[in-house]
Amino acid sequence: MIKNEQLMIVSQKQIAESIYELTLQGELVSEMKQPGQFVHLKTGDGYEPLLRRPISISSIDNEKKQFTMIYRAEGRGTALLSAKKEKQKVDVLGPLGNGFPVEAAAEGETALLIGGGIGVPPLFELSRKLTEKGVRVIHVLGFQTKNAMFYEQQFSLLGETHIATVDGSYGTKGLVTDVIDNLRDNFAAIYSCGPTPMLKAVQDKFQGRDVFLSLEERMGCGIGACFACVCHAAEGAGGKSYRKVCSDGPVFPAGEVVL
Amino acid sequence: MIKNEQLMIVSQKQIAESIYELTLQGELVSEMKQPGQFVHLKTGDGYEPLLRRPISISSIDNEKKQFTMIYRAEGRGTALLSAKKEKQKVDVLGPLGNGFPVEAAAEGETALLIGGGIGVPPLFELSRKLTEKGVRVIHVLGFQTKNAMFYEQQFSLLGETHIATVDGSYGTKGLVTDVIDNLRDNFAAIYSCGPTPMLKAVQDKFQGRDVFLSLEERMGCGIGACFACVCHAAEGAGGKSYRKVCSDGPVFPAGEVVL
Amino acid sequence: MNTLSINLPGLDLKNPIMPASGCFGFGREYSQFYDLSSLGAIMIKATTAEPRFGNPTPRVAETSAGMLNAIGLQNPGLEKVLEEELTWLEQFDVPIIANVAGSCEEDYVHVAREISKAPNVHALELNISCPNVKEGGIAFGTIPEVAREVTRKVKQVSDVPVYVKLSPNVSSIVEIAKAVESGGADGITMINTLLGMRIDLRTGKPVLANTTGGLSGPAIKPVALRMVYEVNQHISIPIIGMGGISTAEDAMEFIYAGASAVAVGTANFVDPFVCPKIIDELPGLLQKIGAAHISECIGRSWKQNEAIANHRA
Amino acid sequence: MNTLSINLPGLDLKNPIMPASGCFGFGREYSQFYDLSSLGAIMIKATTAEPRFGNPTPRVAETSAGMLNAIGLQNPGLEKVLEEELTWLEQFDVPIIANVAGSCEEDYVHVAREISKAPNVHALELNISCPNVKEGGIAFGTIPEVAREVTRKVKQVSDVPVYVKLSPNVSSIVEIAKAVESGGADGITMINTLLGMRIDLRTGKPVLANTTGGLSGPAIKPVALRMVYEVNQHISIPIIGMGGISTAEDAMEFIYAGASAVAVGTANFVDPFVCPKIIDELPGLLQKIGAAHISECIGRSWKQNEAIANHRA
Ligand SMILES: Cc1cc2nc3c(=O)[nH]c(=O)nc-3n(C[C@H](O)[C@H](O)[C@H](O)COP(=O)(O)OP(=O)(O)OC[C@H]3O[C@@H](n4cnc5c(N)ncnc54)[C@H](O)[C@@H]3O)c2cc1C
Ligand SMILES: Cc1cc2nc3c(=O)[nH]c(=O)nc-3n(C[C@H](O)[C@H](O)[C@H](O)COP(=O)(O)OP(=O)(O)OC[C@H]3O[C@@H](n4cnc5c(N)ncnc54)[C@H](O)[C@@H]3O)c2cc1C
Ligand SMILES: Cc1cc2nc3c(=O)[nH]c(=O)nc-3n(C[C@H](O)[C@H](O)[C@H](O)COP(=O)(O)O)c2cc1C
Ligand SMILES: Cc1cc2nc3c(=O)[nH]c(=O)nc-3n(C[C@H](O)[C@H](O)[C@H](O)COP(=O)(O)O)c2cc1C
Ligand code: FES
Ligand code: FES
Repeated sequence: MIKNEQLMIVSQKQIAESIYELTLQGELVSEMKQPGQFVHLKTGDGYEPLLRRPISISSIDNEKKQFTMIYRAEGRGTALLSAKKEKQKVDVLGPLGNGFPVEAAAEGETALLIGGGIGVPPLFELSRKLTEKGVRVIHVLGFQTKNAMFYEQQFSLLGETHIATVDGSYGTKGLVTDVIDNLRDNFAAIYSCGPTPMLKAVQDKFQGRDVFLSLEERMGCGIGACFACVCHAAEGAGGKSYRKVCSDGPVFPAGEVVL
Repeated sequence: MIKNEQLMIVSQKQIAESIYELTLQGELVSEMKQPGQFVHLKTGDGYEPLLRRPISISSIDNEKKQFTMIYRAEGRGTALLSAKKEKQKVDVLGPLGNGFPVEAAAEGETALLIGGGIGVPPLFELSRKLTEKGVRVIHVLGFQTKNAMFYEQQFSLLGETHIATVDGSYGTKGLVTDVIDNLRDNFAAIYSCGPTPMLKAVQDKFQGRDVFLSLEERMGCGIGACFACVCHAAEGAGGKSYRKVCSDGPVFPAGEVVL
Repeated sequence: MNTLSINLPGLDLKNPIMPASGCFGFGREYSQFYDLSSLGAIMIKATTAEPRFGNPTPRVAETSAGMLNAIGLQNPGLEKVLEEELTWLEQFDVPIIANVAGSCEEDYVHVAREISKAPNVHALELNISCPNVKEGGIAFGTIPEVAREVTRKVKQVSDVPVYVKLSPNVSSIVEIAKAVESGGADGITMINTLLGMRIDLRTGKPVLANTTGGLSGPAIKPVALRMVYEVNQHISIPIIGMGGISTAEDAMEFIYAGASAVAVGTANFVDPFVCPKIIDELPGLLQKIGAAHISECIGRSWKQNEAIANHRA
Repeated sequence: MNTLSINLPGLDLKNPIMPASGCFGFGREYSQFYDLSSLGAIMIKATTAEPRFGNPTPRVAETSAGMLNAIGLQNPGLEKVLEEELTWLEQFDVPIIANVAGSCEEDYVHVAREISKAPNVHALELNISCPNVKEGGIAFGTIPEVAREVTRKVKQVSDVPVYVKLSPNVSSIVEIAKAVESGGADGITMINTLLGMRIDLRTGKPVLANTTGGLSGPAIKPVALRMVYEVNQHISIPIIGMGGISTAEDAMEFIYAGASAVAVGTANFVDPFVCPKIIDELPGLLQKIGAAHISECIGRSWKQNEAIANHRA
């Protein structure tokens, strides 16, 4: 069930250039069921910024009733969020949307997780859930540059981890697709989150396979009421059929929506 | 000279119901010349609240480069101000306007200081300046109720202090005028700050005497550029001559402006 | 005694608070948060004869104390709204105000005739003011004669009272209000969004794919209030006011300005519980103001002035 | 090379930043803070033939990310402005744009003729859009033919180029812009304030003594931007844009929308140094954007779109 609650900041850390890791605690955490879901955060007190900000859940600790997000402080809302300190409260609406289906890969099988930049975070909880049930995971993570990279170690502890940086300052120089081209494994499922061109490339590359893509779109309500975040569904003539990224997604099986 | 500076909060204390005492430190303090001047404060970071808030200077410590204000947390701006803590900065524009003429009363003479509610604060620095040069001061301070009263002791240390409360919960029951009617002294100067009906009563009561009144008006710029805070001047036909409360005032000799 | 009840043409409102059209879908999402029967009414998303996909994304952008939207009247079309949405809404004890949109007069007439037959639709809201569709819409709301005519035609076919939703993007909203009143409107709802835009300096292009969009939220409240205040003094049909309402105090400002009830739009996105919160706070606010019933507050700002003016004269 | 210089009719601007009329008095107060010669130009407070006291107080009220004002064109009158204010301003190396107001055509013509003779007045800004004076003013700005006529008459007598300041409170600002262009205007300045109001729940009455006032500040920026964007595509005379500008990025958004220069109003009250700050930041912003000169940015948002459209076609 979606809840609206003031959650307490357990920790807030800068972990890379402009990248913050924020852990919150509260009852709402017990509603989090699936990796890949997100929350909608109020980052200021008054009317400025007015709208909530959608941020993915990057890990969940059900016992402690805590969850973690990783976000880039870019515009005014995320900058305000990054200025908040331990013990302060954050107004959270969530958990929202439908996440990655962990059941798409079975014990002993291999899953490929492909993340780009600020699309990397939700893959972390996914990877934890997959490895927990005995799925072998391979991570391919792309960043702009070494300074913007985060969680390499955390992902490495869970499985094979390849890094690509656009400027070549770390790992493979280039895009995640440059790494993927060299992978020879047989993947039971492919999961991806990141910029749309990347998702497109992943979809094209793994045609006919079990691919799950997490989309991003500007949001109003975050719960399915305002029609802000709509994308075209692949099926149906006339282009009138659609999906809402916030409530039908953000994760869709490849081929379900037009990228 | 008017300056714009980020001043540091030295202390912030609640001293009565909804009433706060705030002390700031910075270079700008050395520009403060006259009791009765005010500052224009930015109370939030973004555009909300948009406008600065005018608050009187209630005492100045030139040596420590500190000054104090006393204000009522009422609307959004003052509420935000009251939430600020020691070591934080406040954006101050000031000192602004023309204050009370200390020279209107000479050593050995008696001055009457009449304040109502949130008009009381600027009289405190005035009283200090007057007593410093040997003027005898009598204070008549009016409040809504005992819980909203502040600084009785501080004023008492400087001179005779009468309190009136509207609800009779402390001192004389009624308005400051009820107290004044019983004063038999000969006043070299009368200074007053408070609600307009009070100022009017003071002006009427002390006709032909040296009376100085501090006015309040909604402000835009606070420096004389926007014509928001204008009041009619007493002189001049056709009612076209005016004074700006922010830059010609806030203190005017009685009779100079239409109340 | 219910100090908040208001009777308007077709509408017996438990209280004067309702979600604004387009900001509440067809209620399903918000029913997760609270019982929709607690609302005064629900203004459902604009319905057109045929399903509409609407505009390309991005469809929203943030502005200072406001937001721009260019949804483009996306909706599942009359048939589905009747069969799926309105039927689903019947489980709640709440009157529905159906927002009717179209690109020509016949569209309005057709949708109005059909949707007004639904048992829980107690009133129509003629949306002649959507700034985000090119093929008409807005023109209906800016030309008095056109507004009157479409109102008249819809009145002829509607089974329920007709409210007309006005656009603020006009030189004289009073003129339009008078025109729709003379066309037979039972009430006015106002305001729809102000036309605005934002430009992204990184791309050099407008943020919204549709270039321009409708501005809503606290930023527009002073404009909306002024318009309600003006219109209320020139017409005798009731007004449902909206534009930036986020608190009980905001709602009361509109009622003082002359609204008989109010709608809450954008604020639902910020706080999904905003409508029930305002409903809960209103009785306390009434007490503070010293009014025994909400109806005493309608138009108080100018009626008081008028009383003063009469007194002086 | 000065990457910020802009040439407009009558105006050789060092940079495209100037304070907006009514938000900077006649410059005296701000001269305490910085050298006025650093500004692109100065738009001085509206001047009328006779001195005006303006409206009763309160004249300002705060709104979400905005403010309302109802100053009512208070000014010392033509004679004093010429003798005291403009003469005083001569010490600065900065072109003055004189804001001309009136309640009838003859007023405008008279003030324009006289004030355009002042040596440092390089252009006039015809204020046909003040929402706060009842006896005319606004009507000039909302009816195309009236706007054209007053422009034409003023052009005949003015010694300097004439810019006309447009009201946003209209159904089609493009129509008004075209009308004043055909009346001979050398440029457009836009926008003046949006008409709004606030009600004080304690008193039950409007906060402003004048009841309604003009809304300015960040809240109106999206509306102003949209109007500049629209007008720029339909006229060939330059636009000086304004409405909520508080940062260099805001200024650039207006230039992208189609403004050749911009004015900063309300933001001066919040930060008296805002104009020089924006001027200082613009070169860095140009570099970030990848433009060699500010003039390359004018209308980029729609010219780019047009280029794309042409390319596709
Ligand atoms: C489902 C989902 C999950 C996301 N998860 C993460 C995450 O885990 N970590 C992270 O850093 N970012 C994530 N994002 C992107 C994040 O929402 C934006 O970076 C953030 O909203 C920008 O806000 P701002 O205040 O920095 O920018 P501003 O420029 O102030 O934002 C202005 C408006 O645009 C919207 N906006 C701007 N950029 C984006 C964007 N890329 N996507 C959607 N809306 C945007 C904002 O929400 C706001 O309404 C996610 C987005 C979505 C849709
Ligand atoms: C010269 C001068 C000196 C002042 N000195 C003091 C002081 O020492 N202590 C103190 O508590 N108050 C003082 N005031 C009043 C103080 O400025 C207001 O209480 C304060 O601005 C209210 O802001 P808010 O955010 O609480 O209210 P809001 O309701 O959020 O204010 C909205 C707008 O109205 C203006 N406003 C509201 N009330 C007043 C008012 N009474 N006078 C002027 N503007 C107002 C605000 O400045 C703001 O622009 C003084 C006012 C003036 C003009
Ligand atoms: C995302 C969004 C969608 C809207 N869709 C509609 C609509 O379909 N029909 C309509 O009449 N108004 C629509 N509106 C306008 C609102 O109903 C309302 O008139 C306006 O937003 C002002 O109120 P607010 O400031 O409380 O949001 C929409 C507004 C928003 C923000
Ligand atoms: C207090 C105040 C006074 C104004 N006086 C005038 C005026 O005399 N003449 C005029 O043309 N515009 C006047 N304006 C309008 C501004 O010049 C400007 O067009 C408007 O405020 C929008 O810009 P902003 O949002 O940057 O303030 C005034 C605005 C304010 C806030
Ligand atoms: S954000 Fe409102 S429907 Fe998705
Ligand atoms: S507040 Fe602007 S002139 Fe006084």
